[in-house]
Parts: sequence; C-alpha cells; structure tokens
Amino acid sequence: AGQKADDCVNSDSPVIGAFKVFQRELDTKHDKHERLVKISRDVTIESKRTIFLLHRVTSVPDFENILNDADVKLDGVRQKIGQIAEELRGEDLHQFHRAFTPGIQEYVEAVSFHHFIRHRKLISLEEINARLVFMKEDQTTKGGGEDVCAGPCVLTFQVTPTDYLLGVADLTGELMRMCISSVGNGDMDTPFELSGFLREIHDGFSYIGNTGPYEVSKKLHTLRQSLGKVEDACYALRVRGSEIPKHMLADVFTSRAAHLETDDGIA
Amino acid sequence: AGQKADDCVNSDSPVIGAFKVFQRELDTKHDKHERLVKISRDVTIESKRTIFLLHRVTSVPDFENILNDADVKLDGVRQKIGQIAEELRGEDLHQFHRAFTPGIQEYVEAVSFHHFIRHRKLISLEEINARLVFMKEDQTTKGGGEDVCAGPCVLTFQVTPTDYLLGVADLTGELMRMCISSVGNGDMDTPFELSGFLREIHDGFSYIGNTGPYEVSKKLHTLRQSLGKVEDACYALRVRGSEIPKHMLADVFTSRAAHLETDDGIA
Amino acid sequence: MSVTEMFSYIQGFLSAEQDIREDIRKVVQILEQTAREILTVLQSVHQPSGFKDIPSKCQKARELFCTVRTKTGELKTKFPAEQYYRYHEHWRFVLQRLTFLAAFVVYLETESLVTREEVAKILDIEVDREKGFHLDIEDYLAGVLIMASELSRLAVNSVTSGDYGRPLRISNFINELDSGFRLLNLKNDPLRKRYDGLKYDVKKIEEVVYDLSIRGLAKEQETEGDK
Amino acid sequence: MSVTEMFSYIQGFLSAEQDIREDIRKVVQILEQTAREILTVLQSVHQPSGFKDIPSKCQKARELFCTVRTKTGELKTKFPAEQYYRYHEHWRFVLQRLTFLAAFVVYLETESLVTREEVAKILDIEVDREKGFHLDIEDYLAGVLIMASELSRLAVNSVTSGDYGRPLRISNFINELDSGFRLLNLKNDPLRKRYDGLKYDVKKIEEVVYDLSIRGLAKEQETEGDK
Amino acid sequence: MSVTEMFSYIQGFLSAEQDIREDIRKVVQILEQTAREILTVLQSVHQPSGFKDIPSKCQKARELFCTVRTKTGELKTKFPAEQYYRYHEHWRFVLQRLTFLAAFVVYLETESLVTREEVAKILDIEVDREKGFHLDIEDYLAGVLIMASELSRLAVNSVTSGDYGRPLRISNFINELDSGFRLLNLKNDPLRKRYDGLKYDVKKIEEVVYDLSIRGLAKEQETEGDK
Amino acid sequence: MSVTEMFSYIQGFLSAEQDIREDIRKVVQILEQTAREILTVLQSVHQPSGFKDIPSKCQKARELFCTVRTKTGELKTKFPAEQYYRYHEHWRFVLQRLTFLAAFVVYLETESLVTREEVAKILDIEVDREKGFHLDIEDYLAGVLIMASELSRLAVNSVTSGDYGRPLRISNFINELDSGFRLLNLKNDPLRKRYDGLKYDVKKIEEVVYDLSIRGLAKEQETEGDK
Amino acid sequence: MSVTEMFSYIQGFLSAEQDIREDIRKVVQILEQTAREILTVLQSVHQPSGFKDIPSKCQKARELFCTVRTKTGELKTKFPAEQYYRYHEHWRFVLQRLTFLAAFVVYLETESLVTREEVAKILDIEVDREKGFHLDIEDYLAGVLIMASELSRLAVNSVTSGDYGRPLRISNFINELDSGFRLLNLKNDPLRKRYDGLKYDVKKIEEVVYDLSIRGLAKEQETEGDK
Amino acid sequence: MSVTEMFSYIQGFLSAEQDIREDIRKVVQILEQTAREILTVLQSVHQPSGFKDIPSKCQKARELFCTVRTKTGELKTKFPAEQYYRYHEHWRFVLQRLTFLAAFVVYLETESLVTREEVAKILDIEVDREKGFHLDIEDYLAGVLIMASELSRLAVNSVTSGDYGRPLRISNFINELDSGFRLLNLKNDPLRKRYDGLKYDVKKIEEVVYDLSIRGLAKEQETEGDK
Ligand SMILES: [Mn+2]
Ligand SMILES: [Mn+2]
Repeated sequence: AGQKADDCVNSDSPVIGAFKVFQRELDTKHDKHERLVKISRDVTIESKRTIFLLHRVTSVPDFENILNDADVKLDGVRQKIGQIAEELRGEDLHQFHRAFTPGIQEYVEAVSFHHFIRHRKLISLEEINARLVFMKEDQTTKGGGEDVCAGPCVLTFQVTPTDYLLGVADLTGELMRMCISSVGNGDMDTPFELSGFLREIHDGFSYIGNTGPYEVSKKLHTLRQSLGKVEDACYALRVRGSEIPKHMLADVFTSRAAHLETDDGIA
Repeated sequence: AGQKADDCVNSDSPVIGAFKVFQRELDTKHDKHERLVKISRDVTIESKRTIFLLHRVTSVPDFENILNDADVKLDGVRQKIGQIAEELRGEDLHQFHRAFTPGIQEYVEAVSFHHFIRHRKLISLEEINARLVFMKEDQTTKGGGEDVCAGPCVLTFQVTPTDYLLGVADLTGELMRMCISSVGNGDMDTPFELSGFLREIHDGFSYIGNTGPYEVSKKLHTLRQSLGKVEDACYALRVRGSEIPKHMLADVFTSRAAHLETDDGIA
Repeated sequence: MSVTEMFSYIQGFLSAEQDIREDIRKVVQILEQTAREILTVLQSVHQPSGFKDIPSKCQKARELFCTVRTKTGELKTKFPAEQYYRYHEHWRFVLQRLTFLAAFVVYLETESLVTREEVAKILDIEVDREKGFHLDIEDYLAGVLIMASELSRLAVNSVTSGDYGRPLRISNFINELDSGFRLLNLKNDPLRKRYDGLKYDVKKIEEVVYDLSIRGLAKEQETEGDK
Repeated sequence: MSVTEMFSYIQGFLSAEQDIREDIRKVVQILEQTAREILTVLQSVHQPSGFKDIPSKCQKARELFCTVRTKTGELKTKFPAEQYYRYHEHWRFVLQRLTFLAAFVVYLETESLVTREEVAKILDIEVDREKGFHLDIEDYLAGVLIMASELSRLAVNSVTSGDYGRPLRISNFINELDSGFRLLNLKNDPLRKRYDGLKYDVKKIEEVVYDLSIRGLAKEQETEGDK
Repeated sequence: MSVTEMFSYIQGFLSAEQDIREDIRKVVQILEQTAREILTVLQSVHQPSGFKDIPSKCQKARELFCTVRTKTGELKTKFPAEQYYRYHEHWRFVLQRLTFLAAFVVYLETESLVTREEVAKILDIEVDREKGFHLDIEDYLAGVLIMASELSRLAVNSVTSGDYGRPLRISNFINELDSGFRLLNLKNDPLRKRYDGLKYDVKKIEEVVYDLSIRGLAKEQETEGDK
Repeated sequence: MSVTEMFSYIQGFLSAEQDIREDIRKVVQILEQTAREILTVLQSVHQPSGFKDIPSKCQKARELFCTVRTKTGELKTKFPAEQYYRYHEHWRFVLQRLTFLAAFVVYLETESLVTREEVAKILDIEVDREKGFHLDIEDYLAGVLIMASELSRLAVNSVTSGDYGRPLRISNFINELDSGFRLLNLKNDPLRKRYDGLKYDVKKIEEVVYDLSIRGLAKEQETEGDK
Repeated sequence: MSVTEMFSYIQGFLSAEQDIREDIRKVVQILEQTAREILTVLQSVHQPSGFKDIPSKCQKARELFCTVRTKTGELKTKFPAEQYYRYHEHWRFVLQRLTFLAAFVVYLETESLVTREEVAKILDIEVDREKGFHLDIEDYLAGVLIMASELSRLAVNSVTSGDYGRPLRISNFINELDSGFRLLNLKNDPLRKRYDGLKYDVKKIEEVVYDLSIRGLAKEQETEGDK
Repeated sequence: MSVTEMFSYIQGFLSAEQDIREDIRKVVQILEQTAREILTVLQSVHQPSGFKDIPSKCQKARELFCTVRTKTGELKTKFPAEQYYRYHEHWRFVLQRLTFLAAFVVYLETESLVTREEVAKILDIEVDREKGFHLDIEDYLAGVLIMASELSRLAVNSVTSGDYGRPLRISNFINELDSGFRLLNLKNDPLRKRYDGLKYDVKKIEEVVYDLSIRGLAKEQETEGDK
C-alpha cells in the first residue's frame, strides 16, 4: 500500500529522502512504545486479578492455597516484566517509562500485598527488584555465537523509587479493604495489625510529603482517608470488646459466650 | 397507584397531613415549571428556525417573501409566548424565570434579526414588548361572568432588560454569519452596513461592561470576535475594491469589466 | 432611539438593580449574624449540662428572634414586593437557617414539627406569596431537613447525658418526617440532595435505638418515662 | 435526487432522534414515580410494627410492579430495539432502583437472591440483549448492591423489634453475596465503588451478630425460631 | 445456578466487552493509515504539475479504497451488529475522513456531490442502519464539509496553475452545497461549527472569482474551455 | 529614552523580583522539611504505645522548633518588610502547618488553646504587622482548625489505646473552639470551608463519647481519673 | 484570656479588613465606570468617520482622566500604604485598563510609546513603590499589550476608512514593541500569555501591509503623505 | 529494614533528583535567554530593510550559537548520561527553539532544509542517543515546523519588500516539507498538533503565490530572477 502513495512523491528530493529515514526511526520507536503499552496492560490486568484473588484470604480457612495461587499468577506477571526488560535492552528506560509505569505500579501493589499477607511486612524496593532478574539461556536471537555475553545472559529490570512509592500508596487502599473485610469476617487481630502497619506507611509518606513527585502528593488524601477508616474499625472493635467481660458475667448465657470466646472468633 | 402507597402511611399523623398539602403545592409548582420549560423549548426551536430562514435572504433575489414568511413564523412564536403569559397570570414572573429565559432570549435574537433586516435598526425593548400584548376575547375559563376583567382581557408579557441584552448579544453572532455570507454572494454593501451596526452594539456593550449580569460579560468575548471577523471582511472588500479602476484601465478586457460594474454585482 | 440611547436606557435598569442588591445584602448580613447567635444559644443543649434547662434556652432564642423580626421587616422594604424571586438567592440561605432554628426551638419545646405558618409567624413574614414577603415552601422544607440532622446529633448526645428515652422519641419523629418527604415529588436539585442526607440521619438514629435496645436500656426508660 | 431533496431528507433523521429522547424521558419519569411508591410500601418493614405483615407488604409491592410492567412495555416501543445503548443513560438509574426493589421483595419472601431472569420477568423485559429490551448486567449487579445496604439496615432494626434470628440469616446471605462479588474482576468504576460499600454492610451486620452473640441472644433465637 | 456460578457467568460478559474494544481499535488504526495514503495521492492535485493527470490520481485513490473495504469488512465482524452506537466513537473520526476522501475523488471525477449511497458503496458499508454497519448521517455531512474546505484551496491553486475556469465551477458547486446546508436545522454542536466554516470557504472562492472577473479572466476561459 | 532602553531598564526590576522569590522559596522549602519532621514526631501519639511518653515527644518537637526559628529569622531578611503581602502566598501554607504543629504541642502539654502570641513566640515572629514579619490572623485560625481535625483522630485512637478519659476532654475543648468560631463573621472562602469541616470533627468526637457512655466506659474513667 | 475573649478580639481584626475591602471595591467600581467611558470615547476612532477628529477625541479622553485622578486620589486613602500588595488584586485589573487607555491616547496623539512615568502622571500615582500608591511594572506592561491588540484592529479599520499610510506606521511601532518585549525574561504566567498574543498582532498587521503593498497602495500613500 | 528506614532511603533518591533538576533548570534558563537574542537578530529579516543583509545577520546568529554550545556543554554534565529521557521535559522546549533558529539560519543561507546532523553540530550535541546528549528526532521535527510557520510570515513580508520571487521558492520548499511529514505516522500528540498547523502555513503561502500569480507578478520575476 505504501508503494502507491510513494509514487506521487518526488523521490529524488533530499527532503523526502530524509523523511523516509525519519519515518523508519519514528515507526520503530512507536512500535516499541505500542508493544510496551500492551505488555503493561497485561501486567496491570493480571496484577489486579491477583489482588482480587488475595482478598479472598479473609473469607476462606486455608489461605496458604490462595497465597500459592497468587504466587503462580505473579510469576506470570514477572515473565511479562521480563518481556519489558527485553524490549528495553540497550534503550534509555526513561524514554519509554510512560508506556509501562501503570503496569509496574500495579505489580508493586500486588506483590507488596502478597508480601504483607505472608510476612506482615513491607516489601522493600530491593526485594522487588531482586525478583526481577531474568536469565536468557541461549542468546541465539542476535548474532551467531556468544557475542553479547558469555554463558547465560542476565537481564534485570529496575523498578524506580517513584513507581515503588505509587504502588505502595495504592496498596494502602487494598489494606483498608482487607481490614473492613476482616472485621466483617469476625477476625479480631488483623485489623489492629493492619492499623499499625498502615500508620507506619502513612507516617512514611507524610515524612516524604510534597518533596516526592506530584502523583504521590495527590494520593496522600486517599491514603489519609483509608487510615481513618482503619482506625475507626479498630476503635469499634475495641469499644465492642470492652463489653465482653461485664456482660458475660451479667448474662444468663455465660457459658455459651465463653464457648464462643475460646473459639477465638465470633459467629 | 398513589392510593396503595398511602395505606402504609399513618394518615392520622399531623406531619403526614401537612406533607400531603406540601405535595400538592410542590406538584402544582413543578407542573407549571415543566409546562413553561416545554413552551420555552418550542419558542427556542421556532426562533432558531426563523433565524435559519432569515439567513436565506443573502442568497435569494426576492427577500421580501422570506421576511414575510419569517413574520408568520414569529407570530406563531408570539402565540407561544402568550401561553407563557397565561401561565404567569397572577404569579411572580421571576419565580419561573429560569424556565423560560432561554426561549425568550432566542425570540429576542430572532425578532431583532428580522427587524434589522427590514429596518436596518436595532429593535428596542419597548418595541419588542409592544408586540407581546395578548387579547383574550372571552374569559370563560375562570369564573362565570366578567369577574376578572370587563370586556376583552389584556395580557402582557414583559421581556426583562437582561434577556433583551442576552438576545441582542447572540444577534451579533448571526449578523457576523450574515456578513460572511453576503461577501460570499458578492454583496458589497451589506457588510459595511453590518460592520457599522455591529460596532455600535459592541460599543454599547463595552459601555455596560461588567456592570451587567455575569452572562452578559461572558458573551463579550464572542461579540468582540464577531466584530473582528466583520471588520476583516470589510477591510478585504475595500482592499479588493481598490484594484478595480487601475486594472480596468490597464486591462485588455476593459469593456467586459465595465459591464460587470454596471451590473452592481459580481458573477 | 439610537443604539447608544438604547444602551444608556438599559444601563439605568442595571444600575438600579445593583443598588437594590447591595441594600439587601447588608440586611441579610445582620440576619446571618443573629442566626449565628441563636445557634450558639441552642447548641448548648448538646452538652451534658445543657439538658437541664432547655426551656430557658428556648426562651433566650425566642428573644433573639425579636431582632430577626425587626430585620425581616426592613428587608421587605428594600425591593418591589412582586420581585421576590428575582432576589431570592440573597435571603434563601439565611431563611433556611432561621427556619431550622425556629423548628429546633419548637421541637425542643413540644417535640412536634413546626408548621410553615408557625415559622412565618416567628419570622414575621407571610406564608402566601400573594400577601407579601413570604417563606418559600422549599426553604421551609430545607430548614426542616437541617433540623433532622441536628436531631440525629441530639439523639447521640442525649444518650451521653443519660437520657435514654429521647432517642426513641426522636426516631419516631424522624421516621414520620421521612415518610412525609417520600410523598413529595422532589425535582429540585439542592433540596433533593438534602433529602438524600436524611437517610443517614434515619440510619444513625436507628443505630442509637438499637444500641439502647440490645442493652435493655430502651425498655427500662419506656416504663419509667411514659411521658 | 437533487441536493435540496437530499438535505430535506437528512433533516428528517435529525429531528427524529430528539423526539425519541423526549418520549423516553416521559416514560422514565413515571417509572421513577412508581419506584418511589414501591419503596414507601417496603420501607415500613423497618418499623417495629412492620415486621408482622411482611407478606402483605410484598403482595402490595408486587401489585405495584404491574404498573411498572405497563410502563416498561411502553418504553420498549419508544425507540428502535437495536439502539438500546444509544439511549441507555436515560433508563439506567431507574432500572437499577427497580432491580433493587424486586430483589428486596424476593428476599423478604424467600430469603434468597433474585436471579437476573427473575428480575427481568418481574419487569417484563429480557435477559438476552438479542431478544429485545433487556436488563444490562451491570445494572442488575448495582441493584443487588443497593439491596445489600438495605439489608444491613434491616438487620439493625430487626434487633430493635426483638427479632434476633433474622440478623444471623441476613449475615449468611450477605456473606454469600460478598463471596460472589469477589469472583468478579470489576474494572468499571461506579460498580466497583458500590461493591466497596458492600464491605461496610458486611461489617455492620457482623457487628450486630457479635452483639447478639456475646449476649447469647443469637443462639436463643435459633433454637426457638428454626424457621 | 449457585451464587458462585452466577457470578462466574457474569464475569464472562464483562471481559468480552473489553476484548471487543481492543479489536475495534486495531482495525481502525489501519483504516487511518490507509486514509493518510489516499490523502497523499490526492494532495498532489494542488500542485501546478498535478492538474494534468487528475484521472490517474483518482484511479490510484480508488485502488487504495480496496484496502479500506477489506478493513471495513473486518470491522463489521468485531462486534454485534446491533451495538453500533455503543462503539460509535471508535470509528466516527476515520469514517468522516474516508467520506471526505471519497467525496473528493468523486468531485474530481465528475464535479458532482457524492451521495451517501455512493460513499457507502465505496466503503462497502450500508446506508440504512437496519441493514448493518452503516454510515451515520452526521458523519457523512461532516465528511462533505471537510471536502468543501479542500475545494476552496483547490480554487486558489488552480488559478496559480493557470486554470481559470475551475474556480467558477467550484463556486457554483459550493454555493449549491451551501443552499443545501441552509435547509438543515442544525442543532448538533460540532456539525454546526463545521458548517459555519463553510461560509468562509464560500467567501474565499467568491474572492477568487471576483479577482478573475475584474481581470476578465473568468470569461476568457469560459469561451475557451467549455469543457 | 528609546523603547529598547526602557525595556532593558524594566528587565532590571523583573530580575530583582524573581531573585527574591527564588530566595524565599529556598527557605520555605527547609521550613516545610522541618515541619514534616515535627509532624513525624507528633504523629506517633496516635500509636497505642505513643500515649505513654507524650511529654518526651513534645520535648523533641520543641527542639525542632529551634530550627524553625532560625529559618523564620532568615526568611525575614529575604524581602523588603513592607512587601509581606506581595509574597504572602509563598509562606502562607507552611505558616499554617507550623501553627497547627505548635497548637498541637501546646494542646498535648496543657490541653489548652495556644494563643496567637504563643505561636508567634514559638516561631519567633511578630503578632503585629507593624512590628515586622508576622503571623497573619487567618493563617493562625487555619492552623487551629487543622489541629481540631487532628484531635478528632486522637479521640478515636485514644479509645483504641484504652484511654477512655481523653475523648471527653477533647470533646469539651472542641465544643469551646466551635463556640469561638461561631463569633467570627467569616467571609474568606478557604477559611470558611475549613471551618465547615469543624462540624464533622465535633460530631465525630461526640459519637466517640457516646460509644463510651452507652457502655459505661466514660463514667468508669471519670471516677478513676478525676484529673 | 478565655477562648471567647480571644475570638471576640480576633473578630475585631477581621471586621476592620472587611471594611477596607468594601471601601476599596466602591472606589474601584467608579474607576471601572470611568474607564469604560473613556473607552467609549476612544473606540469611535475605529469608525470610518472617526478618523477625522482623533485630536478632539483624545482631548475628551484626557478630560475624563481628571475624574480618574480624583478617584485614584481617594483610593490611596482607603488602606495603609504598606499593604498595597495585600489588596493588589482589587485594583490590578482596572489599573491595567487605565494604562491601556492612557497608552492609546498617547499613541493616537504622538504615535509613540507612553512611558511608565507618563502613565503614572496621567493617573496621578507613583512610579516608585516607596513613594506611595504606584503602578506595578507588570500592570504597566499588561496595559501596553492590550494597546498593541487595539492597534492591530486600528490598522485594519484605517484601511477600510481609506487611510493607507497608518498601517505601515503601526507596523513599525509594533515591531519595535515586540523587540522590547523580547528583552524581558518573562516568567509571570498571565503576562507571558498576553505577550504570546502579541505575535498574532504583529502577523496580522504585517498581512495588512502586505495587502496594501501588493496592490501598490502602500507606496502610493508614501509618496503622497510623506508625513 | 523497618518501614521508617525504607522511607528514609527512598527520600535520599528523591532529594538527589530534585538537586539535579534545579541545576538543569539554571542552565536551561541561560539557553532560553540566548535563544531569544538569536531570535532578535533574525527577526529583522522581516523588515523591508532587513532583506539586504541577510548574510551578515546569519553571521551574527552563528556567533551567538557559540554561547549556546558552551551551555549545552555544561548541560551534559548536570545529570547521568543514560537518564536523558528522565529530564527531557526540561530542555525539550529550548532545544526545539534552537533547532528552529538553526534551521532558519540554514534556510536563509542556502534555502535548504537543515539536517538533524547539521543542527546537532551547530548545538554541539549528538544525533545518536548512544553517543551522548542528543537531539531527539521529535524535537528536531518540532523545530522544523516552527520554521515553516516563520517562512509563511517571510513569504508575506518579502512581497512587502518587493521580492516577488521568494514566495514561490518558499511555497515549493514548504510543499516538499508537507509531503515529507505526510510520510510520518505521527502519534505523539504535541507534534501532531504542530503538524496540523502546517496546513495553515501551506495555505497562506499558496494564497501569496496566488496573489502574485493573478497580477502577473510571479512570472515577471521568474524570468528576471532565474536564480
Ligand atoms: Mn488497587
Ligand atoms: Mn444564534
């Protein structure tokens, strides 16, 4: 198709000649950008699904299975991030950053959610990056021999501190949801744990304040609201809890209530 | 249908009793508002159509017909405004003003456009209001005898100065369109006439400035742009016109050009 | 009449209107000030100590309504009577606040809903548009809804003050109000929004009643009180 | 066809669409009115006295759904069937309300979740887009979520009315609903927001159950009721 | 069907729509690419050398429309036919461009206005909504207005190239078009704005004709050319 | 003076101002950094463990205020004293934050409202505009309102930490503050908006007191504490 | 000092400021009115007949500037001199308008750029901030840019009125102005935006000169006029 | 690592970045200043007198490019080479301006399109990203488009100065440029928008050529000039 159009253009012209070169360069760049946007979308969708899956830990008894399932899903996401790293080989990462930053942020959100549920700790930027090292066994795609690297080639992907921060900021929303769900499922401990953890993250963010990028500042308000909801939930649990002993004694149905208490959970 | 719902409500309650009264009052008001909105919409549509029709004067030879057709259309619009006046009988006009102001503004735009084309003058608020006096021959709808007014009853509608201003402000947009069309049809005089007239309106509005209502100030920018377009058009005509005599003489086709000139129009 | 004359003529209209608006604004400002003072008097019913002398507070509030009446009297003279709705936006907000305050006083006194006639009397204005400066029905309703929200607060605070009977009475009152509003075909946006807020007040009060009920505190009172 | 004829012909198309929107708006307005009446009927279940005759209330509500069906029937005729999504915004809101009301009636009758098929039948519309005017899946889900919030209120008020068994049953039902929603990968913003609200409903009901539990009231009922 | 099954089933629906949008976007992208190629072919008529072989250019453009037809064919298969307006925004812009290009080719060939039927045929789509993927009337009109603006440019350049007859013919054509549009009661904002632009095209062409007239160049050609 | 000379001369003015703004921005940046550090110190009072050593936290905060004083000292020297309001926007926000922090420290120490004089002293600036770089009254009020919102959070968290007496004391304090603000005739938009938020803080704290009260926890503490 | 006393004291400050703003607003309103009158006088130069008696128009405008001077005199007394920038926003706009009008008068009289000193003298205010109520440099520049845009309109209309020499002189003047502005390091957003508009004025005037030039009208005048 | 440590660690990253940005901003400011000076030199070609000594103006501009080179040299040292695109926004605008200026100089000298290599050499930066601080292709293209708009102005002004040959040569050049751009698959929004502006430049220049052509001025020149 391109051929026909070209006929109408004076191909002797040096201007046209130059623009044909530009065309190649721009198309290459745009194509790469487009491919990265697509991979990033897949990363986003799969990460979101992992988060949805992880929320089920508050409603099922054996949450180890869910964590393992989520890990498998996240492995898939990491493979996708490997494709991003592959595309970025030899490029300036920042040139295409806008193409994949939404996906990476969502991955940070998912992986830090997973990490919190398993270890009750905030995953660090290093821990995230450590799992984004990819081995390419044979380098036959480019060149004949082992020209690029001897032996298996190592490819890494570095999440930027800003993407890490933005992912963690979104994590707090999920933690809030988890907290409310926990209360809804009669879990008395998780909300307090979550409240302490969320408060730490909140204090961290207010320490960074508006020195971070604009997008981070924008999320501070939501973060504060989430913290408020979690603190309210803990408050409600504490206030409710305050009644047990007294009413236990005062109540005719002491034994049943006691039975409930040893069950370490309600309803 | 209302009956069944009422069953569930304690009708002895004085609160409920009071709210039933409120319901009637609110519904009456809303219904009137709704009716006025609908009439106003009709007024808007018919006024807009009249404006469209009037624009045809720039492209047909016998524009008297169009003016008459437009007058018939406007009579229809005035009848509608009579219905508005009927609805407002005994009411505070300002209470329902929001319901019919768009229609009235559009009518002012249409009627002042019509007036300009016929008389080349700005119609005054009085002239507009003078044509919004409605006679009701028999007053049989309310009461048996001649209780409301003796003989034929006179009903008037008063366009507010603000609605007048807003309609006239929109008129300038139509004048601009008319100017461009005139040039497009080879009419050499109308643009200059329009330019003077528009300049007068523009100066009038800048005299009022921001002392008028907010909506008027908002339209000033568009008015200024319209004036600019008309001034540019006149400028172009003048510049073009400057060439005729010289080239006439210089040209081999002098006679034909002269013939064109006596035709008092081009092409 | 030339274009210039026409615009001068219209400019006259516009200037006159601006003067009227300026006058109205000044009176309204004093009304707002007085409304804030009445509010301060009534706010104290939320405090533990405040429950005791509700009647004297209502009395004080009713005295302050005298000032209100003087000012509504002035307000009426500031513009042509038949142009009420032209300048409505200026006093709309303060009339709603004053309706709320009047309704709150009446509720505290008699635990009943103030009628539009009563509010009009307290503010010395009319109910019917034809008769003069009046209380628009939507403003009356808005004022009533502000009171509903204040009552949900009162339900909470009366429990704190150890009055376990009041919340139930408030709950019944608010439910009746809610049924009343559901009869209305609200289209007007701001009133509709306020009414949507009523749901939260209803829910909050229901939760207070629930809290009393599950602890057996509601019944206890009922037998005691029997008002 | 001359240019003039062509353009006259085109003018017809443009006017037609505006007329359609006007017609749709009128029918939808009546649907909203009827929805409010059904709500008034059902609201009374929250009142102490209301618990006794739930069946008769559901009956009344079902009668009002007849009017709804007449109007949805009219609605279908107002626009070309294949342009459902062109005008979707007009009836989206009221269909969600009606789904809520249908779901609430069905819950009150059978304590089970209404299916999309049942709602469609109650409203006399289709489930499959291919077959005609249908209930969009997101609108169905939104309606179900509105009901969940109404049930959390019902749980609170049933305790006040002395019905200690219902909250537990509501709790089980809502938990199942919550599990269901967890299966969805919601991306759509307004629906996701509504779903986040469900967590608070679950939480509120859990608190009611907790309150009953520590007082031994839940169990008591269970043995008694065993419905 | 259990609640869980019900929700899994629902999830299917939600995913499907997203896939559809993705598919549509891909085809539309290729259509835009092809439209640009056709434009490049036709643009050369503005150059002095370009006036000679207009027929061969139109020929080339018509060949490129084959690719267009293949792609509109694909586009139709990407979504359920009756949901045209659900996804309309995706292809609206490119259909307007393609209409412009088709109208320009037809004008260059026969100096007449392409009908909606002809455009539909060139793009291998329908005129009637009922029959399948169709050309929306407002998109057709928008495309025609883009062409009008291109013709005003052509009038200017044909003078530069020494063709003094074409401007007059363009002038007649555009005037007819203008009369046609005057018959429409346009309300739709973007289309109305485009139509306002037509007045400037008419004006520009009139100025060209005027310039030729006062120099007697228009007449000269007429007698000569009589094409 | 030629146009060029005139503009060169003008450039001098513009550059000078830009330099001043640059200087101010740098100092303000450090003030913001220090404010954030103070906040971090004080925020730990919300943690369960944090309630124990409030005095030591206040101590640390007061030490950090030394850095603040050094920087406000520098700030004063960066611009001509009489142009305070020309550059006001630069430090307005941080002065409000610092007022909030000073007010919070003072509240934690003495449970009383910091005066403007005290804040000015803590920040080593003036109260009277005439005397030099001062604390604008609206900024002082804004800072106080930020603290009110922090106190409503503290009321909630102190209950979680088992301190049932504090909420009641906070409630009294906030009510007094609310009465104070009701004396003001606020017109200023952003301040007015902040003040509207105070209503929510008042309500929130009242609900905390209610929750304690209905469970007999408030009284219990009262008899214990009797501070 | 109790909280109440504190707030009463604060209320004093707030009221004082509000009174000042009210006073300023009134004077500024009259200034705006006078500015509009001057504008009306000067705008008539755009009319075909207006070109003849420019001197008499300038005369009238200068008379109206007397009223301006009286009012700027009043304005100065309405607020403490050192708080110029606190209230700057109130008169900023009108000072820019007045600068534009003064600059326009001076241009019409002498075809030269008014200096800041001259404007200050016409308005009877200061150039140096230290000496009292002054003309801020950015407001002076903004006024000059408004005039540039008025001159581009004048260039167009003078051609229409048959004055073919003026556009060339305006073109030279505007080009010089543009060079001047290019010396400035503008950061200030609104001023920068206004300056970006100057490019369009320059271009517009160049096109006017072009139109005259290609028709041999510019030269013709030059030889004739030789001003 | 605790949460606090983690955030401190990240804070380090953020501070470092802010310092880099501050440094870059300072150098870029000087580059902008120099670019404005070059522009002032080149602007004079639009004036009647300016046409005579274009070579000497180009010479002066080329001298000023020395300063540019010094500053681009500094710029390179301010940030890690591989993070070009991280800070791209800072210098993007000024590099486009400088490209425009370089392209304009080269066009004035040789009437040909500057290559990216030439621009890079003039600015002493690289063409290939791998080799160091380079000229991004889109910035190069944006600069070229700015020049196109300047050339349309030049076409107008060269007629005013009596040079009737230049417009035709500019027209050919711009048409070639337009064809070049149509080969590109532009997706990037700002560049696309700029390119859309090229249409107006093309049209404007075509109208200038038309004006010359209809008056027989273009041909006249052609025979004379034959450059
Ligand atoms: Mn998330
Ligand atoms: Mn109009």
